[in-house]
Amino acid sequence: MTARTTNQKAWWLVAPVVVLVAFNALVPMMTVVNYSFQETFGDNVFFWEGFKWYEELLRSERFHDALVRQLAFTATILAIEVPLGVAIALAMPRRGPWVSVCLVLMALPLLIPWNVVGAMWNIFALPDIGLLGRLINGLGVDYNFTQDPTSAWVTTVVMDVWHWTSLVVLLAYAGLCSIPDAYYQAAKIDGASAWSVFRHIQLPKMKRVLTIAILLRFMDSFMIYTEPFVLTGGGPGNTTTFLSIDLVKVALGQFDLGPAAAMSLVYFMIVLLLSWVFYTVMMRNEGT
Amino acid sequence: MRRLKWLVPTLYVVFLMLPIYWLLNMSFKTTNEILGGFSLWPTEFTLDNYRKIFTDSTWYTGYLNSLTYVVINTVISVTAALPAAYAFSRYRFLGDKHLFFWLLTNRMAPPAVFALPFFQLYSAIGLFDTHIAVALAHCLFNIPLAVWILEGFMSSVPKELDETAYVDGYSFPKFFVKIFLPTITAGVGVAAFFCFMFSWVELLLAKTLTSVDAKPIAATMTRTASTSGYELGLLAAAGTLTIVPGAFVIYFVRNYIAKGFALGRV
Amino acid sequence: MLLSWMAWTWQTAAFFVLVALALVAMGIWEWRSPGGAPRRGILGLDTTRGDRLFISLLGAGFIHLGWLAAFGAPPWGALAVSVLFAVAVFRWV
Amino acid sequence: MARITLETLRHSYVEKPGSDVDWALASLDLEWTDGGAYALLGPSGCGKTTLLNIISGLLRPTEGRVLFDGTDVTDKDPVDRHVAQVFQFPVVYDTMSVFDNLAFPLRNRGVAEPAVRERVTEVARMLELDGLLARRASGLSADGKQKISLGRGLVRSDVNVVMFDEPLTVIDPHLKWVLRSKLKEVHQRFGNTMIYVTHDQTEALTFADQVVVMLGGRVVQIGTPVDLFEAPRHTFVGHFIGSPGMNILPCAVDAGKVVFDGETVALDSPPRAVPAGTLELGVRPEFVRFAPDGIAVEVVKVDDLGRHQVVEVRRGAHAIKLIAAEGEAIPSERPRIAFDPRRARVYADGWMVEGGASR
Amino acid sequence: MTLELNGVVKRVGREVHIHETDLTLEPGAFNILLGTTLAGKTTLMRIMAGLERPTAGAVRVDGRDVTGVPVRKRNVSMVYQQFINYPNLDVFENIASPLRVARRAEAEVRSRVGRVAELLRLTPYLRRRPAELSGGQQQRTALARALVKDAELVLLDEPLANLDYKLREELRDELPRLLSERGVTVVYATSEPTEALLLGGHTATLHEGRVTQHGETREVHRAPVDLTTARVFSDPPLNTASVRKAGATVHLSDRIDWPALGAAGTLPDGYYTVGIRPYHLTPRPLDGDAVAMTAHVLVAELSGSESIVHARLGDSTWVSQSHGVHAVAVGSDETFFMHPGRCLYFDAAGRRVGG
Repeated sequence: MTARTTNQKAWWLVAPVVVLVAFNALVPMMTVVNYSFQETFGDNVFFWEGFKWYEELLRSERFHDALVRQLAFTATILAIEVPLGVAIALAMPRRGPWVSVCLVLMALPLLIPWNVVGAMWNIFALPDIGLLGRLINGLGVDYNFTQDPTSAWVTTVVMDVWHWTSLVVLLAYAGLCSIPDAYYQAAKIDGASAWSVFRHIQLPKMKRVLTIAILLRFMDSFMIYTEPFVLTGGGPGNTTTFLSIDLVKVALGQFDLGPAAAMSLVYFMIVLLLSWVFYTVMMRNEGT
Repeated sequence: MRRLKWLVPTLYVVFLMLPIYWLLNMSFKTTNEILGGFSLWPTEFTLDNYRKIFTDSTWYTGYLNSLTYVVINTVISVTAALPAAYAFSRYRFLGDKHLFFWLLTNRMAPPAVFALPFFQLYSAIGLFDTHIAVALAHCLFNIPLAVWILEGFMSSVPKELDETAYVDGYSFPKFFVKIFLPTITAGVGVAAFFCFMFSWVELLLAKTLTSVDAKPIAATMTRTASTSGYELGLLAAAGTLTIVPGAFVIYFVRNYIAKGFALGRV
Repeated sequence: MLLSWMAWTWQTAAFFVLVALALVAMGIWEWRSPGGAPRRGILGLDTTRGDRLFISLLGAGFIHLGWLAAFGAPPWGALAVSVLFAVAVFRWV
Repeated sequence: MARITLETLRHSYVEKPGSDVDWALASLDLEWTDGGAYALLGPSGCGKTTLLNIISGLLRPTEGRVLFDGTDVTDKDPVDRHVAQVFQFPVVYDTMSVFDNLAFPLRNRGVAEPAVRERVTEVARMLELDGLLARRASGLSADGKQKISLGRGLVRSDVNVVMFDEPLTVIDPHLKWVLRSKLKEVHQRFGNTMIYVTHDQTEALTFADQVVVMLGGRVVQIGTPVDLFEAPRHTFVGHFIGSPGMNILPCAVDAGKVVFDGETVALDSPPRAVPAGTLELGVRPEFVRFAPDGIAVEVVKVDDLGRHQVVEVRRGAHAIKLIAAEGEAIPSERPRIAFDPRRARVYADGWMVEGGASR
Repeated sequence: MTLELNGVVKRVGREVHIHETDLTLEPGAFNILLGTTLAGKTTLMRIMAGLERPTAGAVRVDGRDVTGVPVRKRNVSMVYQQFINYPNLDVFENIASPLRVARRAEAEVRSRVGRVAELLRLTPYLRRRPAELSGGQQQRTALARALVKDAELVLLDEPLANLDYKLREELRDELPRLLSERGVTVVYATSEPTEALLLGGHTATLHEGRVTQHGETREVHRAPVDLTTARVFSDPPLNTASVRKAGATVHLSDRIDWPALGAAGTLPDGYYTVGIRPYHLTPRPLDGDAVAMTAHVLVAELSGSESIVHARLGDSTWVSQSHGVHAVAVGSDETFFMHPGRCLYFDAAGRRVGG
């Protein structure tokens, strides 16, 4: 009798959530769709443009550049944060007084408002008065994230790693804690190597939580706005102008609502597709 | 090698603490000292920056505004999510799986552009620049998260517990409040923590939906940064203070965080 | 509540009404014959008819984008391809 | 395969054990011969799993030594002890096929692939897993998974000892006896030394040649199943093994005579002297019968189990259970019972008192 | 109280969990539902409790149709196989909870909880949380909560299955005593025939969603109406074989036969299925009619006070059950005695025939 029972009245229990979320999600979503087919010059005056914005967008250099930049950024931070987070989780003690201390300290970056994160890193990395900037320049490396594109990029990535790796650590650690001792004991007796233990016991047990971690990080990094905006303002040049920053430039800077809306929707679809594919592939062999 | 295992988390924590230390360091310096040169710790230790924040109402109301809408949001999110999570964990109903997935997709839309309709929506219903507006808007991503975390905790409670209560004569609301909620307090704690956290750290929507009366601290900071030039010490002090509430909250749920994730259903 | 700021056009309204009708239709279908006809299709995925609708819609979106990038407006060709795609999805996936 | 010797073994999970209760395992000396089948039987918390983990090397004893064939292995890791262990809950490597799961312990030790193949096939056939070898282990039922765990324990031929920690807990009751007998068969086939930990009397008695009954970190009796049934050395053994368990009645010993509630009970081997401590008379329900010249009792309850009847009678404040044959008439008028003089025994402070007179 | 099921059917999707069933519980007595896992015991019980609604048919209490009445409006109590207690309440409040819901006076709650706790030997643990108790104590708490309510119908769904066998023995002894004193109607689901026999009362045997027989427990065990019931009510499994009756002899094979005693005596010649209970196939003869046969020992199982031997006879495996713990050499040939007068015979349709 483990199966959930069918009961359509359950909709009443879900109704408040549906109403609240639909209100916040559907109305703006529909509005953005409406924008994306029209041209506006303010004052709520709109002109039908059909698929023009989509057509222009899909053929524009700027869009391709921003997309490539965004994909590169997301891929980079995933490639760093996931293995790093897993490695740290593996090295954490399973029990003992240090666990809570570690967890609390590690969760701190997650709790800092995003613009404070940006500001903090700005101060931290400034070449003249920042600890990091001074340190790197002291090592003889020419580093200035406000002028040098490479420095800016690296700083943005390091900031994101600083900000979000802890989430992966927390999730991976939770997965590791759910492995019963018997598995480790059996592996010991079977003579498994440390790699085998990781590959065949720890990794499979972390699969579920890692899926969540990767999905969350993927979605959030695709939408990243506040931190890099505060840190670099998208510059120097356009080197750290990721999707959202670009969108704001278009939508608010130039007040081109139509193209910005079309762009948002295309991005939304890309995220939806990638998330769905990833989710489906990861969960394919679960349970059967 | 096993001996050195503790080094990995230690180094990581040190890495995490460095920027925070620098922020703290700055917050105790005078503007002159900050701009005057580089020092690893404040030579002219001062609390002026903090004093300013606690006495100047444009500053401290920012904190109060933020705390107000975060708390309202946490309450709304968890309250609405509780029955929904119960439904997902106990019943099958038309479209349940797709509803769940739809809830999760609400993290996928780029907030930068969606902020504009949000602004118009909340202006249209006359809630612009109120705490409740931000609190409601943050439900967009917090409710799905809360549903998801709570559902995991609820599914680990056997269905037979509900039935035993009904057999004993409890009505559903009474059972839910008296028996079920206390059973999943840890889950409620974890869900509340995450709602608090994401509402606290979010700026874009909060900034868009407020101007004066409900302006969050984070927005006060960005505006100060642009108007008063480089008052870095003050900014650092304000930044440091934004970390405090989060640290406070996490201390209470530290033992359940790991568990909260492990239980969640994908 | 004033709706003018939502910038409605009859085309987009029609589109949303169609999507809503599709959802209602799926609901009625599910009500009439519950279970969602789960199966494992050619992609090796376990899908119900709700999943298949989702795949069709998402696919249609991308077909339209591809068409616009390649041939430009109007996207009638894309619409035709999307319908074919949807039929294929409901048949085999 | 090896002879296993445990020398004055003690273990405590407490940092600085003081009183008796701190010891999960009180001083223990044991010698197990090569190729035997042993069971550790006792209620939960009696120290049997602790003992098992000490032998396998997952736990280091606080005091004492573990010897395999006379060699001290106390400080060796499980890998170097060449032991195999099956746990209470199935441990399978989800990412691997059933075949790879079974081959895992062999491959880790560099066994050549043809030998691996041969050995895995043999074990799989015995556990009736041969049809599933290509399947992924994660998709199997709990039964199937536990069979894999068993298989991994049995697949190595060079092990000193194979240990089972309540391996049938998750198995469906209707399949239990199948696996129980399979294990017995495996033992006879491979001749490994095997140690089986359980709280289930049927599993222990069925599997083992020698059963070690434990209580509170101590061994109370080591013996064959027949010994444990017919001559329990401790009232706990009498109570724990058998259903219903042994009747335990207060008694007195006076001048070579055993007296229960004012009635003299005839015993073949009564204690010679009056033993010290609380005295009890222990007799299994199977060895109590209605007899016209016995002790007067009243019948409280009769449970007809079809194959026999369990009768509860009362003498004063003492309840006594006895077993009557199928269809046997239960006397209603002044029933009297008698104890089998060969099987009734006197216990002092729980321990059996050796009889003096020969039969 | 009387509880009746009239033509109750339960379908979930296309699967039938309960086929059309009529069942009247014996009021004020132990009613046992005996069957293997998935036989439908739990479903039937949940329908009786009102936790599930039958697809068709009616549930009547004292003649009144209560089919749609939700469980909390009925006067029932239930105990599950898992140890279900309210984790946030201590043992006292756990037991008291049905009384609290019914808004009984504090003094009454105290005295009633005290009494039940005393009966179930929970008094020392009243201030503990369920998580701090052993399995046996947790299940006692659940039982106490079911008892304190004074429900007319007490439903016990394999309440002892998850306990160690010694504890199970103890509670099994106590249960009928505790419940029969109150004169409530009890429904007790179990998958173990021995447990059913120990509890006595009335038994309904279930197989694949059908009630195959309902009657006094010993009677159902002694005289099953068909082969299915006999199988359900036999542990270790019933020995069955195809036999041919010719005149005064029953032939199992060319070489093995026995006189047509007992039930076989009145049967016309022909083919039958014989059912021999494991305890009627013994290493020592039980009576003078015993027929000796030699079989090859495959497995010997020793429970604490019984020996169960699986042996090969011809091309089928038979099970023998006997008293005491005997050392039997696996692989040897042993002599077993079967008792022709005690065999059961079934016709081609599976109905029991003869005597």
